[in-house]
Formats: sequence, structure tokens, C-alpha cells
Amino acid sequence: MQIQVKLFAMLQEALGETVTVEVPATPSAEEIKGAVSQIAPNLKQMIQTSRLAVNQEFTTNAPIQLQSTDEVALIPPVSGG
Amino acid sequence: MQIQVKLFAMLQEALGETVTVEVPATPSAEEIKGAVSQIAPNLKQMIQTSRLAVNQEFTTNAPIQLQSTDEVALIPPVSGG
Amino acid sequence: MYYLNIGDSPINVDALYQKLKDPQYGGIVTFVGTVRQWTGDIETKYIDYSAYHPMAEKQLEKLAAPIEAKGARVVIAHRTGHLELTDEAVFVGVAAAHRGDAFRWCEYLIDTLKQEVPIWKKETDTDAVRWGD
Amino acid sequence: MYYLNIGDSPINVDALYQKLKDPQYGGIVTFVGTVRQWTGDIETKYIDYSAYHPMAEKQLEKLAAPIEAKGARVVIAHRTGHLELTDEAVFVGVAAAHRGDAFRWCEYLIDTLKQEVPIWKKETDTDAVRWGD
Repeated sequence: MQIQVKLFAMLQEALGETVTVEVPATPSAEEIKGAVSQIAPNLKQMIQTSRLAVNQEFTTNAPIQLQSTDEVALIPPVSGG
Repeated sequence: MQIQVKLFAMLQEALGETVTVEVPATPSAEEIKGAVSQIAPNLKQMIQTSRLAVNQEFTTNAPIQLQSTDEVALIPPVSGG
Repeated sequence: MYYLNIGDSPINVDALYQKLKDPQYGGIVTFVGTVRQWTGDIETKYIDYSAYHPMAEKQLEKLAAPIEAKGARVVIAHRTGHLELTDEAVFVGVAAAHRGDAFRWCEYLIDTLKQEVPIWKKETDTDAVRWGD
Repeated sequence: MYYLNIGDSPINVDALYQKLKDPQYGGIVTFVGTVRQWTGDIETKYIDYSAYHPMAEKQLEKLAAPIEAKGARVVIAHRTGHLELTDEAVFVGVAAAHRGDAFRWCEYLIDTLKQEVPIWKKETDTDAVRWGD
């Protein structure tokens, strides 16, 4: 399935607010991160250290039951405070 | 020797700002507290739990080389903050 | 009830402190993080903060709710946008009946905020631009 | 340089906080103790604080100097006289380069103040007058 992934911080500066990627049904977070890495191999390390959020909740390692309306986001290491 | 002892808090309310007591030369803090307790036996427990200060420094257990100009004070358990 | 805010307006420390005052609390601990000039040899000129709204606000609620459930009050504000030296980036305040709790919970909240709340810092230093820290 | 004050004027939290702001510090931790209404079943009406001047000020200096020697800034104010519910009795603030230090030192200062500084609380509760706590 095709999904849009929201990006933030340095990933957003490099790639824009969202990228569209092709992922398997019920993908894992790793598979989604891998699909984004394919678009931007030079950012692979940053993408690997990012966390995935679906509908504004951090995901676990479990396969994700994605709906087409779900909001998927890559969260680079946070640095607030 | 005769010394004046400054009092504070509940001791000051009960006995006034100072009391005059007779103490041995180079008295210990315990001897000074004992002399004040003789004036106010009903406050003995409070006096025993107080600390002694000479010239606005807490004293140790050592004998005190008192001068007649020294400022001696009984410090009841503090409760600021 | 907690008060949480993430936005571009300057942080009004006094107004946030006033929200923590209450006859039922005796101890108020606050942490304020400001933009510091030097980090070792690196000199910071200014910082821009961005956030993932409203996920960042939801994450703050998850932090604040368990502390409030213990009977304390929580106030957290994080500024976004452009900040100059000494500007307040974050305010975390806890009012509690006992000061030990207030210290513990305030430190827990800022430590956890720095791990779990999607806010990012873009630091413009005299030698380079740095993301995060 | 530290700022220390013991006196009858109301504590101006915002003015004291401003003294802690500085480009060299990134973390400011403050503790404020206010007059609390309930302590278990005991209801407090008001509190009068008294101090042994200037021994109390000297004791504060002894607390503040070693913390300042570590490169932090210390601001402490204690109010004396008549205080009503929610009035600020004490303000202890530490600004430091790192927040962990600021938390540790601020808590150390208020804990030690409560042991070593000759200030006394006379609490007028609805049922009785109590010295100390």
C-alpha cells in the first residue's frame, strides 16, 4: 500500500513536510523507515534513529494495522526543553 | 561569671529577650543551658533541645572561652522555610 | 487541573507561577530552561524550536496526568519559534503538599519531556547550524 | 554573586527569578514555600515568622557561598512578620549550566536552611497556637 509519512526537523528541511512511500500491508516500523530511507539514502542514519508515530502515538515493534486515513509520522530524536 | 543570654521564639515569649545567669569560667554549652534551665525549670526540655550560639556562630561541645563582650544566644529548634 | 501550552508567545514565568499557588500546596518547584550562550567552546546566537502539533500537547498530557493523580498541580509551557539568548524555552512547575515530591516530580517531568515530547531545537551557533544537542 | 534577604516585605517571586537569568546559565530551579491551609486535620489561619538578625543572614551566606563557588548563582529570600494563606514564606533559586546540578543544589539549600538558619515559625491554627512544626 501507498502511505504518506509526515516529516519533522532536519528530515522536513531535507525532504519536505511529507513523503509518499510504498509499504507492505501491516508493515512494521522498520519497514516504513526502510521505505523512507530508499528515497533518501544519505539520511539513512537519521531515519534509523527516528521513532515512528501513528495517529500521534509512538508505535511499538509490533506489525501496524494501517488504515488509509491513519496519520503516519517519523519523529527524529527530540530535543525540546 | 555573669552572662546575658539572648532568647528567641517560644523562649523569648516566656522569659523575655534576654536572661542573666551565673556560669563557670570557660563554660560548656551544657553548663550555660543548665543555668538557664534553673531560671525556668518548666522550659527545661525546650532549653535542652536548643543549640548555643556565641557571636552568632553555633558552638561545638568544647569549653567556651567567653569574653564579657561576647554575644551568647540560645537557639531553639529552627522552623523557617 | 494542569495547564499545558506549546506556542510561539514568550513564556510569562510569573503568570505560570501564579497558576501553581493554592492554599492546599506548601511547596512549589519550578524549572526554567533558557537559551544559554556557551556550550563548551560553542557560542550560540539563537535557537528556533518546532513541534509536532498536537502530538506534542498529547504527550505533555500523558506526563502531567499521573502526577496530578497524586494530588499535585502541574504547569508546563514550551515555546516554539525564534528565541534569543536568555529567552525562556521551557517552564515546568509542580505544586505539592510536600517539597520532596515537588522536586522529584518536577525533575521527572523535564527529564521525560526531553525524551518523549516531539519538539526540536535548531541551534544557530557562530560556527554552524546544529539540530538537537 | 548571590542575593540573600530576610525581611518583612512580601517576596516578589518574579523580581527574584529575574536575578537568576543570565546567558551563562541554561537551567533555573526555584523552590517557593507558601503558607498552606491544611496539615492533616489542622487548619492554619496565619503564620508569624521571626529571625535572629544578622546571624540568620550569616548562615545563609555560609550556605550560598560553596554553591556559588561551583559556578552557579544563588538567590534566597525569607520573609518574616505576619503571613496569610498562600503568602510566600521562602524563595530559593539556583541557576546553573546543567539542570541536574540546579535541582540538587536547590533542594540542598532549602533542606539545610530548614536545619541551620535561625528563623522560627509561630503558627496560629484554628485550634491552637503552635511553634515550629
